[in-house]
Amino acid sequence: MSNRAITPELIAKHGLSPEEYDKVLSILGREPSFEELGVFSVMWSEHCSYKNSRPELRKFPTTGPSVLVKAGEENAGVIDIGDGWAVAFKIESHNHPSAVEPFQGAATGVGGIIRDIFTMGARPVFLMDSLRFGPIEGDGEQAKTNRRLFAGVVAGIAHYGNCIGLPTIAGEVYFDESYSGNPLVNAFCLGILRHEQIARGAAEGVGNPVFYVGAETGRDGLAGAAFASRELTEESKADRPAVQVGDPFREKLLLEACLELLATDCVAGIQDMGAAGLTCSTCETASRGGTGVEIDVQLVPQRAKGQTPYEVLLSESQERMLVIVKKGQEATVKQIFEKWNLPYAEIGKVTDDGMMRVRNGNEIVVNVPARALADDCPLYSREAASFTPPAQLDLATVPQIDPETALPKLLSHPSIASKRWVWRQYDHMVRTGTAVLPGSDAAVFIVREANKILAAATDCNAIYCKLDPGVGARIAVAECARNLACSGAVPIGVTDNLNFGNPHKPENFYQLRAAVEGISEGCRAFGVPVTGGNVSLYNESPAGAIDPTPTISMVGTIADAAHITTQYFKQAGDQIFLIGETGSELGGSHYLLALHGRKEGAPPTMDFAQEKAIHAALLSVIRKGLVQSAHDCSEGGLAVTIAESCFFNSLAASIDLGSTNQRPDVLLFNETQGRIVISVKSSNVSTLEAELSKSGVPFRKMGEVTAKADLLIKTGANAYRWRIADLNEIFEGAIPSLMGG
Amino acid sequence: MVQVTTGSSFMKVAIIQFPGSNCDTDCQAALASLPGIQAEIVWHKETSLAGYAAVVLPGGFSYGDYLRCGSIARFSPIMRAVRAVAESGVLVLGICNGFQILCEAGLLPGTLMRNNGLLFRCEHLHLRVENNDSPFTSVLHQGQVLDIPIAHGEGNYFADAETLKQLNMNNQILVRYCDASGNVSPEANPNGSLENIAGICSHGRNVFGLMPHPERVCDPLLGGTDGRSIFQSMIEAVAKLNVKS
Amino acid sequence: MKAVVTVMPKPAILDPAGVATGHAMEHLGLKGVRSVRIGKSIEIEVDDADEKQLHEICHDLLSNPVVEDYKLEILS
Amino acid sequence: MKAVVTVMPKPAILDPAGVATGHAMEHLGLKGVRSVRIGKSIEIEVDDADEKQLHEICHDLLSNPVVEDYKLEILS
Ligand SMILES: Nc1ncnc2c1ncn2[C@@H]1O[C@H](COP(=O)(O)OP(=O)(O)O)[C@@H](O)[C@H]1O
Ligand SMILES: [Mg+2]
Repeated sequence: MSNRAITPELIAKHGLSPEEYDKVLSILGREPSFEELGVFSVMWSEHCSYKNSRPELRKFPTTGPSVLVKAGEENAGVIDIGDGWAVAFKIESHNHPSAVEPFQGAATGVGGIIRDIFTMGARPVFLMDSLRFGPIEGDGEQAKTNRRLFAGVVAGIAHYGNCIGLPTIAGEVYFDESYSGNPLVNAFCLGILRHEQIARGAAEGVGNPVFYVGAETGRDGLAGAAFASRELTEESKADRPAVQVGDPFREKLLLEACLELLATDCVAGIQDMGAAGLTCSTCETASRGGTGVEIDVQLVPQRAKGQTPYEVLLSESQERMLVIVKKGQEATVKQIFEKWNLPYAEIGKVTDDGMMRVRNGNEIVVNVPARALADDCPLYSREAASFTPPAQLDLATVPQIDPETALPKLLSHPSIASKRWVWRQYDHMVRTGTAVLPGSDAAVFIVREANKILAAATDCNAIYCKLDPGVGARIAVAECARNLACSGAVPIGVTDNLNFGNPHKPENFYQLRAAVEGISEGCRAFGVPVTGGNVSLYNESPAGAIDPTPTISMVGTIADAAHITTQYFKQAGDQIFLIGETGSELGGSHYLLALHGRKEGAPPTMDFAQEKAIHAALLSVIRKGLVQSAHDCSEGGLAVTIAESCFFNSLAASIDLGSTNQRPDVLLFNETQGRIVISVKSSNVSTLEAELSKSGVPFRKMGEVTAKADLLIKTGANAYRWRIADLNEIFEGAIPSLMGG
Repeated sequence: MVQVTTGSSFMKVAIIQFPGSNCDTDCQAALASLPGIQAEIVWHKETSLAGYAAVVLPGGFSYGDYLRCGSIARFSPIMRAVRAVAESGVLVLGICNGFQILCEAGLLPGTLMRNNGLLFRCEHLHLRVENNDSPFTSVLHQGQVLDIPIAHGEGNYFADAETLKQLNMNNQILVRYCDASGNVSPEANPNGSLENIAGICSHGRNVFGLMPHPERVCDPLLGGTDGRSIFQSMIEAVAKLNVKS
Repeated sequence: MKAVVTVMPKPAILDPAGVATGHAMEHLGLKGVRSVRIGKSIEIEVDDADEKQLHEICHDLLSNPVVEDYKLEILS
Repeated sequence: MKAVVTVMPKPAILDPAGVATGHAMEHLGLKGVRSVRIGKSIEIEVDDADEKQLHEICHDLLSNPVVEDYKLEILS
C-alpha cells in the first residue's frame, strides 16, 4: 500500500468529517491506506452517498403496478408501457463542471446520463435539458460571463447529443440573478427496452471475469465527485484540471457494443463508470451482488503514463463501462469489443468474500468490505429552518402598466422568449420519431420499434420555489402533467433533479425538505411514481445560494396518434375557450419580475383535485377529436399563452374577456394555475360545451382564431391590440439578438 | 451494366454503416416504408456491394467527424466498393454526412465547410428542385418546392469557380435552398452555401449528395412526406434499368 | 520522429470563424484588426516515417486541398 | 503586426480528434504512430497591439485555459 501518512489535513482535504473518519476506522479496524482514503472520500461524497438527502428522498412514492425497476435499485428506474415494452429514464446534473468549463461540462453531463440508460439494457431514444443561467442582458462583466456559459453549455449539449445521434426534443431555460456564477445544467435521457432485456448492475457469479471496456483511463476530473459536492468558491479555480473531456464518438461505439453484447447471453452484470469511476462501479456491483470484486489497476487500459493506483481508481475519464462476464463466454465478448474498436481488458474477477479488493500487481492497495463502503456512509438529518409562508402581494403597491406595453416586454424576457436559438442547435429529429418538435408544451416521440407514443416535458418555476418551496414544487409537478395533458398524454412517471444550496444552512435544508414533500404530494395526486433522480447541493456562488430548483421531468404515453395535440392555433374561425378559472394574484409572476423588478408575494396556489379534473376533462375532449390546439398558461399568464398559440401558423385571435372589475394587468398576466387555452372547430362548439359541462370543470368561451394582422383582447370597456407579426418577431428575436445571431 | 438480382421484385439497397453513423436505421425505416425496397445495413468493413441496386451513405458523425467531416470515413474498406459500383452506374445517395464523405472521396466535386453562422442548425426548410433529369429527382418537376429538414454544422457548399461553372452547365445542381414560395434568396440560405446549393449529382448523374434529410419526412406523423419523392425516383430509375437489361 | 502540420484555409476562402473572432478581439479593445484566420495545428509523433509518406498523409488526410493549404515541419 | 497563436489541448487532456486521426494514419500505412494532437493555429494581422494585449486575447478569447495551452509568436 502507498505509505503516505494519513494526517488530519489529508482527511479534511478528502472532505471526510472526523465522525466519518471514525466510521472508516471502525469499518476497517485499522487505519486506511491512501488509496482507501480516496475511495471512501468519493463513495461518501454527497454525489455518491446522498448522505444529506437520503432520509428525505425516502418520502417519494416509488412503487406502482407499472414499476419494473424502482428508484435507487439500479442506475435508472424502469416503467412498463405495455406489450412487453418498457422505458428507462433519468435526469442528472452537471452544474459545477459546467460552471468551470461550460462546453465540456455540459457535454459530459449528457454522456453520463446516456450511459446510465444503456447500462439498463435500454436503447436511448431521446434527451431533454433543463438549464439555468444568470441574466444575459447588458454589457456588464457578469452578463458577458453568463452569455459565455449559456453559449458554451448549449454548444456542449449539441456536440454530444448530435454526434451520438440522440434527439434533444424538449427542455427549459430560465435566466435569473441567483444563477450568476452557478449555472444549472440538468440532462435527461430516456431509453426503450423489452422487459426481458433489463440489465443489472450486480457482480453475480463467483469466479466470473470482470471486464473493463471503453476509453483508456487518464487523469480526467480527478476526484470530481468530491468536487461536485463542494461549494463553488474562488478556490475551485484551483480545481481546474478537474475537467473531463467527452468523446461522443467513443460513447456511440460503446453504446452499440454494449447493446449488442447484452443481446447475447454473456453478461452477468454491467455498470457504467460515472462519478467516482472505477471505484464506484466495482464497489456498487459487488454490493448489489452480495459478492466481492477483485481488480488489478495495472491491467486497466491507460492513456497517461505513470499514473498511480490512486489516480486510476479515482479518475473520472468518460465513456467507460465495467462488465461482469459469464465465465466461458469471454471470446464472444472480446469479439464484440473488437468489432467496435474499443479498448478492453479483463481486470479482475468476482469473489465470494464481500470485499472490494484492488491490487497494484502483487500489492493490495484497497481491501474494504464493499457493502459497508456502499451503504454505511453516515446519514445526516440536517436542521431545517422554520418557514413562514409569504404574505400575499399587496396589489396597491404595484403600479399598473398598460398591457400593450407589457405584453411585448414579457415576450422578450429571455425566460419567456422563444428558445429556438437553443433547440435549433440540437438535432431534434434524428431517430425519426419526433412528432411534436420543441416549441410546443410537451414534445411527442413515436418509438417506431415498440409502436408506442411517448410525451415528455420538464418544468420548474424557481421563483415560486424561492417564495414558497413546497408550493413551488407542487406546481412544478402539476405544470409538467398539464403540459403532457395538452399534448394528449397521460403521465406514467417522474424523475427529478433537486438543485439546492448548501444543506448545512437551515433555510436551504428546509427548501430541500419542502420540495421533496411537495413533489411527493404531486406525484401521489397524479398517481405517478418517482423513478429516480439526482441531487445537486452546494449550488452557491459568493453572492449566495441559487433559488431552489427542484426540476421535474415527466414522461407520458399517448394512446393513439390521432390524439397528438400541439399548442398552435390551426385555422381562422376556430373558437377559443379557456378551461380553468382566473384568479387575481400577481405574487411570483413574471409580470412582477420583468416589469416591476420584484420577486415577491405568495406564488399561485395549487389545488391538485381541480388540476386533475381539468387534465381529465381536457384529455377526454382531445380523445373525442374535439380539440384543435391546447396550450397551458404558465409564465406570463393568459396574454402570453394566447400570443404563443398564434405564432406558429401566423394566425391571430380576437378575444373578449367580458366585464370584470379586475385590473387589466392582473387579468392578463397573473399566473393562476390549472388554466388551458384550447381552440375548437366552430362545428364542434356545442359538443365541446356539453362535454366540458358534464365533467364539471370551469370553462368559458373567449373568442375566435382570426387571419387578421392584429391580436385583439377586450375586457369590458378596454381593448388592446398588438400586431401579431411584431409580437412574433420580438418573441423569436430576443435571445438571438442578445447572443449575436 | 447494373447487377440486380433478376426475378425478384425487390430493389436491394445497401445502407453503409460507418462507426458513428446515426441516421442508418432512420434511412432503413424510411426506405422500408416504400413498397418494393429491401434495405440492408452494410458494415463499413465489408468489401463488396454485389447485388445491391443502390447504395445510401447515411447521415451521422462518421469517426466522430473529428478531423473534418467525412475525412476519415473515406478510407473505410467499403469505400473501394462504393467507388467501384458508382463507376459502374449504380445509384449512390449520400445524405448529410454521406454527402460530406462523397466529396472527401472525390466522388462528387467541391466540399462542405462550416456553416457561415458557425452554429449547428436543425430545422425544416425549403428546397427548390432545379433539375429533374436525374435518377433522384425524376418524379419531381422543375421548380417544385419541397419541405425537407436539415441538421448539420458543416453544410456550407464550396467549389472553385470552374467547378461551379461545370456544375451549372451540366445541370448537376439538383436542389437549392429557397423560401416557401420557391425564391432562391440569401435569406433562404441556412449555411452560406455557394448559390444556395443543397445537393449536387455527379457528371454521370448516378451519384447524388444532399445536406437535407429526406428520410426524416417520409411519414405524415413526422411532419411531411416530401422526402419520399427522392427514394421514389430511385426506385423508378432502377426499375427502368431492370426493364432495359 | 516529431512533426507539426499546419493546415490553413486558402487565402481566397472566406473564414467566418476567423471573422467572428476578429470582431470579438475588437470588442475586447484591440484596435485595427485586419485579419484573423483560423486553421489547425497537428502535432504528430511517429516511430518511423519518411517525409514523402508524411506529405501524402497531409495531402490525403489532414488537409482538404479544395479549401486548405498545409505546411509540414519536421522537428526531429 | 503579424502574429501566430497555436492553441493545443493540454497534455493530460483527452484529445478525441487526435486519437481518431492517429488511428486513421495507421490505417493509411504509417507505422508506430505514438501520438497525434490537434489544436488550432490562428494567424492574426493587427494594426497595432502590444504583446501584453495579445497575451490577454490569447488567454481570454483564443484559448480555454482550463483545457488548452497557447503559444504566441510575433512575426513582425
Ligand atoms: N433547452 C431546451 N432544449 C430543448 N427545448 C427547449 C429548451 N428550452 C425550451 N425548450 C422548448 O421550448 C418550449 C417552451 O418552453 P417553456 O417556455 O419552458 O414551456 P412551458 O412554459 O410550456 O413549460 C417547449 O417546447 C420546450 O420543450
Ligand atoms: Mg406549457
